[in-house]
Order: sequence, then C-alpha cells, then structure tokens
Amino acid sequence: MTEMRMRDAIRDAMREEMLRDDRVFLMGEDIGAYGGSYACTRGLLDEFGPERVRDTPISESGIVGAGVGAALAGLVPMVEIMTINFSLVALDQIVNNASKLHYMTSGQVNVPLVLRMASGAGSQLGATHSHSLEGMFAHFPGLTVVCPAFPGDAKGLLKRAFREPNPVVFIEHTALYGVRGEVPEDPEHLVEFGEAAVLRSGKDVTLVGYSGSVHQCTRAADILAAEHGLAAEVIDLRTLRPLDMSTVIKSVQQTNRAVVVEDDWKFGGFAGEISAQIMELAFDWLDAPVARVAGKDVPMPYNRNLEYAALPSEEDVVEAVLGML
Amino acid sequence: MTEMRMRDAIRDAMREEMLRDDRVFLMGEDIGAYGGSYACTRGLLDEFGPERVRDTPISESGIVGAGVGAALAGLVPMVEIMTINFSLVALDQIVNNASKLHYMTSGQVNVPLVLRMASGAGSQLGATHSHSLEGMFAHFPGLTVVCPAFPGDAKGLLKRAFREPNPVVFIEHTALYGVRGEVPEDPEHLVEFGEAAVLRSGKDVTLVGYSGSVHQCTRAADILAAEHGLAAEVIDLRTLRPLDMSTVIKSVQQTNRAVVVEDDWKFGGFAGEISAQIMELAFDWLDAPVARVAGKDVPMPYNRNLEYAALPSEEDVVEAVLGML
Amino acid sequence: MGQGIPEIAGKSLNGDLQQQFLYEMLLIRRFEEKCAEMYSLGKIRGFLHLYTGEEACAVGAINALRDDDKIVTHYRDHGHALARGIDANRIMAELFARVDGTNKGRGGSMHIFDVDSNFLGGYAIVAGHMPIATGLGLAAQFTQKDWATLCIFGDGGVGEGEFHEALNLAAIWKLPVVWFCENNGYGMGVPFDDSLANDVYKIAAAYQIPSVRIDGMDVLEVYSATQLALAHCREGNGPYFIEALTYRYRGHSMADPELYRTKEEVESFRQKDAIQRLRNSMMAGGLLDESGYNALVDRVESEVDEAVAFADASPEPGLHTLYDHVTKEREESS
Amino acid sequence: MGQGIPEIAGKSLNGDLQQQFLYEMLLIRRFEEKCAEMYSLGKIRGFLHLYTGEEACAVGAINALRDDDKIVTHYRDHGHALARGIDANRIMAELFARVDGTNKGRGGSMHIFDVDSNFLGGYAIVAGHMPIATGLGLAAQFTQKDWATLCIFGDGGVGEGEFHEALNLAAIWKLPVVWFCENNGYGMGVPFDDSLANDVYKIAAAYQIPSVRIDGMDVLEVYSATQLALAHCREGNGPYFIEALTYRYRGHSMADPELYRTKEEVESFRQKDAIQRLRNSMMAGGLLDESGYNALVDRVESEVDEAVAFADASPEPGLHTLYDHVTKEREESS
Ligand SMILES: Cc1ncc(C[n+]2csc(CCOP(=O)(O)OP(=O)(O)O)c2C)c(N)n1
Ligand SMILES: Cc1ncc(C[n+]2csc(CCOP(=O)(O)OP(=O)(O)O)c2C)c(N)n1
Ligand SMILES: [Mg+2]
Ligand SMILES: [Mg+2]
Repeated sequence: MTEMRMRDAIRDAMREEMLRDDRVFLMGEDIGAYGGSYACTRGLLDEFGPERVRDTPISESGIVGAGVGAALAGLVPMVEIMTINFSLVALDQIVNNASKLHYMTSGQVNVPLVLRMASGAGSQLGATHSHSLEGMFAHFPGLTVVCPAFPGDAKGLLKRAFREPNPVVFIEHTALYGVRGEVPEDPEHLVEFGEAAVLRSGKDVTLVGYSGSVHQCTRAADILAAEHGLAAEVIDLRTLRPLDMSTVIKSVQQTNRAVVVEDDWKFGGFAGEISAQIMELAFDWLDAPVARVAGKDVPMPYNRNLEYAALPSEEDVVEAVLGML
Repeated sequence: MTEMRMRDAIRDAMREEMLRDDRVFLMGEDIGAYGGSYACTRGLLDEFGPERVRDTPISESGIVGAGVGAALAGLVPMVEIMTINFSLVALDQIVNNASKLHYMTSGQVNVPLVLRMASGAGSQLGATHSHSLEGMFAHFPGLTVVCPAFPGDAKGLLKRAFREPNPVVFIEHTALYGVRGEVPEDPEHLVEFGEAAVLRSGKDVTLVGYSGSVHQCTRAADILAAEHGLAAEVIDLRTLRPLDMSTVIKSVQQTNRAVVVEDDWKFGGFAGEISAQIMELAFDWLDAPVARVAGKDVPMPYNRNLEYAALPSEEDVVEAVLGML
Repeated sequence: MGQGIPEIAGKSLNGDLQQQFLYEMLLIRRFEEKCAEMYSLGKIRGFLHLYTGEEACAVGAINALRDDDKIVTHYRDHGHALARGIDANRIMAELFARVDGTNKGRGGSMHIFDVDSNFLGGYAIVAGHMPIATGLGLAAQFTQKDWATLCIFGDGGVGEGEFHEALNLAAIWKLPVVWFCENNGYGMGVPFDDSLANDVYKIAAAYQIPSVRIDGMDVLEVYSATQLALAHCREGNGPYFIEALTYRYRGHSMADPELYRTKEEVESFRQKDAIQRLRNSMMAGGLLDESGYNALVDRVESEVDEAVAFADASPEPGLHTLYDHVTKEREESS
Repeated sequence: MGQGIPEIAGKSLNGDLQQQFLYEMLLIRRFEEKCAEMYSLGKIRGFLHLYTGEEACAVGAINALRDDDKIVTHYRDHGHALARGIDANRIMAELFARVDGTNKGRGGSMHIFDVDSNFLGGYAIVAGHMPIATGLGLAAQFTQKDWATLCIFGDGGVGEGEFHEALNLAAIWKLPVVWFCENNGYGMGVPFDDSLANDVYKIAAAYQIPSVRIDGMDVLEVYSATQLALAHCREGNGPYFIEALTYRYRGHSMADPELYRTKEEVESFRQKDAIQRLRNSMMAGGLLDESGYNALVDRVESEVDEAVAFADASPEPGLHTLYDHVTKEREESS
C-alpha cells in the first residue's frame, strides 16, 4: 500500500496497463503535451510516445467512434472525454455503436473500450460544465458504468476496466482528484465490477452513495454518530451498472431505513432506480419510505451560494435521516 | 369533435398554429416534398411554402441549434427530429443550449422551441431504431416533455406547445400514428401541461402509463375486469415534465396498489422516478410495493418474437397486478 | 472517366473478372427484387432499403479489396454484403430474422455483419459509422499492417458533423481509409443539390485528401478508381476519397411514396443501367454471348430462390436467447 | 492585408475611431489583467479564460457592427462583451457572481449575456453556439430584416462536427452570418497545425463561402474586413468567413501549466502587440501624443478599478432565487 492522490492512482492504473498490454493506447484532447486537463496523464506521453498517448482535435464524436473502430480491430483504446459535459456530443457513438454492437452481431464482435470522463459540480463552473450524468449512462444496456470514490478503488477498477471486453464508462468526480488514500501496489490487484463496498457498519439507517456522494454519506454518518447517537451503515456502490443491490438489500434488512444520495438532479435521476428497487426487494423491512437526497432540479448557477444550495450536502443527508425516524 | 388519426391531429395542430401565428415555422428532414417520414406534415409545404416548411439536410445538431437561434430572435420554430433515435446526435443542443439559456441569463431570453420526434419500438426496426427515451429528456430541468396517447390530446398538447415560452420535447409513439380518436375542432382547445388524465376509475389497483404504454394499461384493465373481476384505475400522465403526481397519489390512496408501465428499459428508467415518488408520498397507503412493467434491459432485437418479448405487454401488466394481491 | 483518375489505358480487365462483376451485379439485382416480394409477403420486416441501380458501386469497389481489408457501410447494405461474398442464404436468413442469418436474426436489413469476411457492419445512424472507419484506420497504422478500410456512405451522410470529424482525423493522422460516397442524388426525398454547399468530392478535397468524382454506374471505372485509392492508402499516403455518381431505382425504403421525383427521371437513369452497360460491352468485345448471359441469369435466379428456401427453413431464435450477448463474459486469461 | 481582402487604399480610418479602438483595446487589456488578480484573490471563480493579446479581434470586428446586429461567441468572451459596450461594472459583477452582473451572477465568465445590446451570449461548449448563429441568420432572413449575426469561435472549434453543419446550412440557405475564427494557434495545449487538415479559411471556402485570412493583431484590418463581410451579408449574398490570426498571451485558463509552448514563442507575439502597433502608428500619423496615450491608460485604469469596486459592493443573489427562471411562465396573451 502507498498513499497517493486519486489522480495519481488513475495515472498508475493506465501506466501499468500500458506496460502489461501493448494493445492499450490512450487518446483524447490535451492528454499529451498538456498532461491532461486534470493532470491524470502527466508524464505518459514522454514514457510511451505519441502513438500510444495521442492528442486529438476537439472532436468528441470522432474520437469516441475511432475508439470503437480501434476496439473492433482488436486494440484496447482508452478515450478520455475531458469532462462528462462534452460526452453529450458523443452520446450517439456511445449508445448506438459502442453499447450495441456485441448484441446486434450476436456476439461476433465486442468493444473493449474505456471511456474516461471527469464529472461533477462544486467549482462554480456554471450550468454547462457541472453535469453529473452517471445515471444517464447506467440506463443503457451494454455499458458498464464505474464511479469510484477512493484512490484505491479508482486504480483497481480502472485496471479492471482495461481487461473488460465491453465498453466501460469510467467517471471521475473532479472534486476527488486531490483526495488521498491507500492504494495497493500489486499490479494484479483488480476491483471487480458489481461489488459495492460497505464502508461502515451500522444498525440504524443505510446510506447509499457513489462517487462524490459517498463522502457526503460518510460525513453524515460522522455527524449522526457524534450528534445524534445513530449508527449509519454506509455503502459505496462503486459501479452503477452492474449494480450490487444484494449488498444494499442485506443492509436495509438490518437497518429498515435507507437514504440514497447523489449529486445529479433528483427528478428522473438514478437514485429513483435504487429507491424503487429497495422498495421492490425489501418492502416488508422498510419502516419508512426510502429517501433521496440529490441535486436540486435547476441548471447549475455560477454563484457559489446558489451552487452550494443546489448540491446535496451532508446536512441534507442528516436531515433526511432524522426525518425518517 | 371529429374522429381522426393521431397523425392528422398532429398535422392539424401545426396547421392551425401556423395560421394563427406567423412567427411559427417548421423545419426538419423530409418534412416538405416527402411529406414527413410519418406523413405528419403532408400538404403543409403546398399550403405554406418552403420558408415556413423547410426541408433540411441530415444535420440534427445543426437544425436543432438553428431552432434555438431562431427562437432567441423571436420566432417560434418547430424542429422535427425524424425519430428520437437521431436526437442523440443533437442532445448537446437540447441540453446545453435550449434547456439552460433562460436560467443562465436570469430570464433575459427564453427559447420557445418545439421539438417533435417519433419514438418507440414494435415494428422490428432493430436496436438503433427502437428507442424510448422520454424519461431521459424528462431528467433535464428547463425542458417540458410531452407524450400523448390519443389524437385529441396530441392536438391539444401540441397546440399548447406552440404557445409555451420554453423548449418542449414532443414525443409521438410510432405505433399510435394510425390510432383514431375524437378531436375537438375548436382551434382554442388546448390541453394544459402537467395534468394527467384518469381514463378509467377503479378501486383495486392504479395503472400508470404514458404514450404507447397507456394502451397496454387500458387493455390490461379490460382483462383484469373481464377475467379477474378487478377494477383498475388507469392514468395517462400525458406530460412527464411537469409531472402530475397529485393525480397519481390521489388514486393510489384509494387503490393502495400501483403498477407503472413504460416501453423504455426498466433499469434507470423513468418508471423508477414515479415508483419512488409514490413510495415517498403514499408510503402508508401502499399494500404492496409499486411494480414496474417496462422494457427488458437489452438492445432491441430485430426478430419479431424477441422484440415482443423485450417489450412490456398487457399480459405483463396483468401478471404484475395479480402478483401484488 | 472521372476527374483526376488516371486512365488505365489498354489495361482492359480480363474477361473472367468482368464475368464475375456481371454475375455479382445480377445477383444483387435479383436478390433485391426478391426482397421486395418477401417484404410484401411479410417475410421481411422493419425498414428495408433496396440497392437496385447502384450495383456497380458495391461490385466495383469491393472487388478491389483484399480479404484482410475491412468494410463498414450504411444501412443500404445487402449489395455490399453480397459483393463481399457473404452467402446469400445467410443474408436472406437475416432478413427473415432467423438463426442462420449473419446476425442470427438480431440485426436485420440495416445491420448485416460478418466478422469472418471483415464485413464490419451496416450502420443505421446516418454517418455514425464514419468515425468507426477512422478508428479502423488507426488500428491498421498502430499495428503497422497494410490493410485498408473501405467506408461506404450516402450523399445524405455528408450533412452530418461526423463526416467532418471522421475525415479530418483520418487526414491529419494519414490513415488508410477509402471514403466511398454513393451519391444517388437524394437523401430520402431531399435532392442532394439542396443539401450541400458544394460538390461532395470538393468538400472532401478541402481536407487535403485526394478526391475524385467517378461514374458510379460503370463498374469498371469504380473498380479501377478503388484500386488506385487502395494503393494510395497502402503506401502510407493517408486517406482517399471517391464520390460515385449513381441512382437508386426504387424508393428510399419500402415506405417511400416517392412524391419528390418523376417517373421520367427514374427512367432516364435506367437507360444508363450498369448491368446492361457491362453486358453490352462484354458482348461487343466478344467476352459474352447470349447463352452465357442467360446462364448467369438462371444461376442468380436459382441462387436467390435457394436463399429464400434456406431462410424459410431456418428456425427463429429461441426466446431464451433474449439476454445473450448484452455484454461479453470476461475470460480470465485476458 | 490578408488574402482576398481588397485594400481600402487611402481610406484611412478617422482619428476618432482609431482613438476609440485604442481605448477599447486598453480597456480589455487592463480588465483582463485585473481579472487575473481577482482570480488569485478568490473573487472570481470557476473557469477563467483571458483575452490578452487578442484585443484587436474583438475591437475590430465588433465595432463594424450595427446596434441591431447580433453577436454570439465562445467562453473567452470578456473582450467581446466590452467591445460591444456592455458596462465593465456589470461584467465584473458577473464574474464576482453578484446580482448586478449581466446574468445576475448565474452565468459566470463563460456565459456573459446581454440581450439589450444584442450580445446573445458566451457559450462554453466548443462550437455549440455555431448552429445558434445559423438560426439567428435564418430569423433575419425569415423576417426580411437586414441585420447580421457575428459568430466568434476559436480555431479549436473547427474540429467539431457542428462547425460543418452550421456552415453548410448557412451556405445553402444564404444566411447573413459572419463567421469569425479567432485562430490563436492553440486549442488549449494542442497546436492548431496538429488539429486541422488544412487552413481554416480554406476549409470554409469549400462551402463556397467567401473566406479570408487576416492579421488578427491589426485592429484596422480586422475592422475593414468585417465591414466588407457585413456588407456582403446585408446584400443578401449569404455568409462570409474570416480567419483572424492572433495569439493569447496567457495560458488557456488560469489552470494552464503551459507545458506546450515556450516563453520565446510568447515573446515573439508580444512584439506584434496590437495595442502597441496602433499606438505607434497613431503617433507616427500625428493622431496621438504621449499625454493623450497616458490619459487613455489612466482612464481605463480608473474604469477597471471602479468596476471592481462596483462588483464588490453588489450583493450576492439571495438563496430564494434558486428556482427562478428554470422555465418562463406562460403569459395568457401569447
Ligand atoms: C442521424 C440520422 N438522421 C436521420 C436518419 C433517417 N434517415 C435514414 S436514411 C436517410 C437518408 C440518407 O441518405 P443518403 O445518405 O444519401 O443514403 P441513401 O439512402 O440515399 O443511400 C435518413 C434521413 C438516420 N438514420 N440517422
Ligand atoms: C465540446 C467541448 N469539448 C471540449 C471542451 C473543453 N475546452 C474548452 S476550451 C477548449 C479549447 C478551445 O480552443 P479554441 O476553440 O481554439 O479557443 P481558444 O481557447 O484558443 O480561444 C477545450 C478543448 C469544451 N468546452 N467543449
Ligand atoms: Mg443518397
Ligand atoms: Mg485557439
């Protein structure tokens, strides 16, 4: 184990996978000389050269589609879409090509493509640059959607993504790039998809989060313990598709209460899926309706106070828990 | 009242609004000489000329963006995206421009843009041409999402859309274009947004649908009545955003059971939102978990039997109801 | 001969090859006519876009390829699949949605795919496959192989942003992709002239890609233009662009009321029919006689009949397969 | 003078106008420098893209417009907003996220918007505003007005598919749009030469749009080129394309480590500084003296200081406004 920041764990994952498998290459806007807009690829151009660390023009649809093509020909491309906000111009490639080709061809080909993108709000980037669309991607069959909350998981999940025969949308919360954590050194340490992590055990309520919202859950758990004497169980989903509901249900069967937390807009968001599944699978165990704490249903305002108000906070989580007792 | 098909009701709505307001114009692929790929604009080119019924190249992003620009300049454009499957290449325009400009400018401008698109599966068009993405659009604040199930509503809602100061995504199920129904003649007959219709009253279970799935609900209600002696209340949401939950909740408080039906993939779909809200708002009234009957989580296969199996049917709805008694 | 294509003076293509071209064009023609019949019988469903009139494009371009070259194309793809040598039986079975179809009945008319012949698919989102072609080119370059990718698309596809992105990337990275635009004059009902601000091949030339316009109803011209294009690619010179002028005899799809063009216009193109042209020139050159021609016609007739019989006999996929292949299982070795 | 632009021989712009240009360029320069300071103080947040070095583009192009002409631009937009005459106080207040900002603190640096001056926004999705410009052009044509739309974007935007779609639509429909590419040599850290297969203005010319490349660090050249372009549009001849060669002195945004270029390169462009050039030529021509120049410098200094004071005094928007303007209420009359 070494302690490192999330962005370095991500870089190490890419570097190790490039060393392991020479079919792996990276492409994206400013991943080369610039070092990546969130510095995740810094140093890789020097180490691997411009064929394997390819700077591209600003053509998201073109480069994602090129990733699909290269994957069809047996390579293992990682395409970095600078931020999730720009994935909208490439969505057709992701949905109609990457996610469907294996099925439509009855298994003749598969698309081992890793799409990395930075997500999330909180730095006053305004309405067009503050999306959290993890749930949107999770809706499409054929995609795997990964959203780590810690450096160790980020590394293990990203390395796992490079060994996945299907397209993986790997979503990194911008607020977490600087977060430090323990990271295993073993280059064969992978984190499997579809396995949620129980970060903390508790008998009073289950808090479910992914990516950035995991940290709101753990902070809320701290407050609940310190100020209200309540023991919250905290679950980090780690991947949204596949989704590990059995860990969630096992927990809810103990706690009888659940709060699902996400940054994305509440209305029509992924928390609704989790909430509905909890009801479907653990109806008789629920002492209160599952609560959702999520982003307010507004385009993200630039102003800091408004932005803060638009995002879910640990206080909101605490309030939701207290409201259901 | 006149009886007519859905496609004719849609055409009449456009025609009447063009006659009423000379700022209204239509553009899209093959809406002119071809008459629209689902024949909804047939005859309008002859009546209004090529300035107001504008055939465009195959450039969805370009024409939707052009619609936004024209709307900013005070016109009231209707852009037809031939089918919802092609909306993915234009999604950035819809989300980052159309839906957000009013908010980002603090109300300086608004975008009175009507986006019509055909949706749904069932005609063996295969995986890329069988999307039901109503719920995806409903997730974005700033958009209004309309999905009529009957000709009369289609006309009243589409006319209402032309008078809406905000962008409206108007989604027409391809399987319904030929459906006949009573349509009011009064050119001032509008159907308001955010008002669900109770199509049929019943005390045993609430069936909630929109667009095509409304018809599965009514057929299921017939079967439930005829074969099982059960009275189902059927609710047609008509618009997903704004969403009329109060009509749904009032019903569930009577029936204590609900099934939400949609064509779209179940996982991460809009039915999850409705289901979660029913739990949140009517937890104490529920005798069973809200059930979701939706599309199977697979890209749509071409084969007819497989496609049928992938789509929700009235039998599935009946089964869900019987399973919750 | 189109602008910019050097004449292949004297190098008349040998008789066997011409015979092959004629056979393939006849096969496509007959296959498509049969599809129309099968569609009206309800045996084929969904969207069906027929290729009659454009046979010379598929046959000329695809015959110029090596086996290891890749093809991606649009939804009007039966002709391309047949020209690639994919068994007509398996194509028809796909259209009938049966397990012996190329895609086991999952794909349908617009999505024919056969990895064994490097036929990497028909794609139904206009221009959506063009970036895939760029990626295939990138893979060839990355692995230092000299196979090329043929990317076929319609004139309507030129309106999409992905045309621009795919061409630009291929040009700046010098990728071995032959862009092949089947300009049949219409994108559905919209005349090409109303759709693009310039000739297709001139737009392509702006990316500094060698770009030619050819007669897409002359199979020999298509063949030799594609050969030149492939040689250019294989030598590491980057992409090449061909705009082939052609015409579709039928409506855009089976649902097309064809309100946008006249019978006379269609007739005028039938006068230039590629099959008749090749047939006549072969006869004039002594490469074919009436009985030889009739033998070909009979051969394709029976092949197409056999395809229908084969397709009809093939079972439908079982309902238990619905969830197969949504994602591929990971093999532990990889 | 760039290729294709007729010399405006002898027609030297009058001294008052040159004085105005100089003042505006100085104002933008000082405003941007102050923004950098305010950013490091944490007064401005989010992404901040400064415009120093490129002032001649905004000032030259926007001064050629009429009041009823529309502007849409990209996220590097302060210079454009100032050149349009939007009060520096209100721009700075927007950057400070205050209620007196152009967007009441909702938009931020990348999204300055002022409908009263027909400044229809900075847009932050690269090339995402280009189709909007097409639509504005369509509206002018539809309503038979002779106002034009100026669409400003960066060289990086040319890589996007929407560039192609927007230009093509404007060209086939002959819309009054002046496309103005600020080619500052880089899209973030990627050199322009690695991004596009040809010169920008040559790609644009492929759409049969009159297209010129000009010196974007010469405000007089930018002004007269834009005048010609606007005249072309107003006469109903369709769009016009200008590629202005320029340079940004600072990093892409405040977060840019600038690993991709050398100090020497930056210095070489500073030698061609637009402000110094205009100042020198005005002095040489007797249109300006040292004290006149110093007066301008003092004036912009105090205007920018005032803008900061104004912004700082302006309150933050109240939390109760969070849900305002998600959608507009329908007025029954409409
Ligand atoms: C992105 C997208 N937009 C629209 C369509 C609907 N559509 C299918 S084919 C077609 C016309 C394409 O014309 P062209 O590229 O010239 O090919 P052709 O049919 O003439 O062979 C259209 C508009 C689509 N499939 N994809
Ligand atoms: C669709 C999209 N992709 C990527 C980005 C991230 N991004 C912001 S600015 C920029 C570079 C743009 O360069 P250019 O258009 O030349 O403008 P300049 O910054 O040089 O003025 C990039 C890649 C974005 N905002 N939108
Ligand atoms: Mg065509
Ligand atoms: Mg630039």
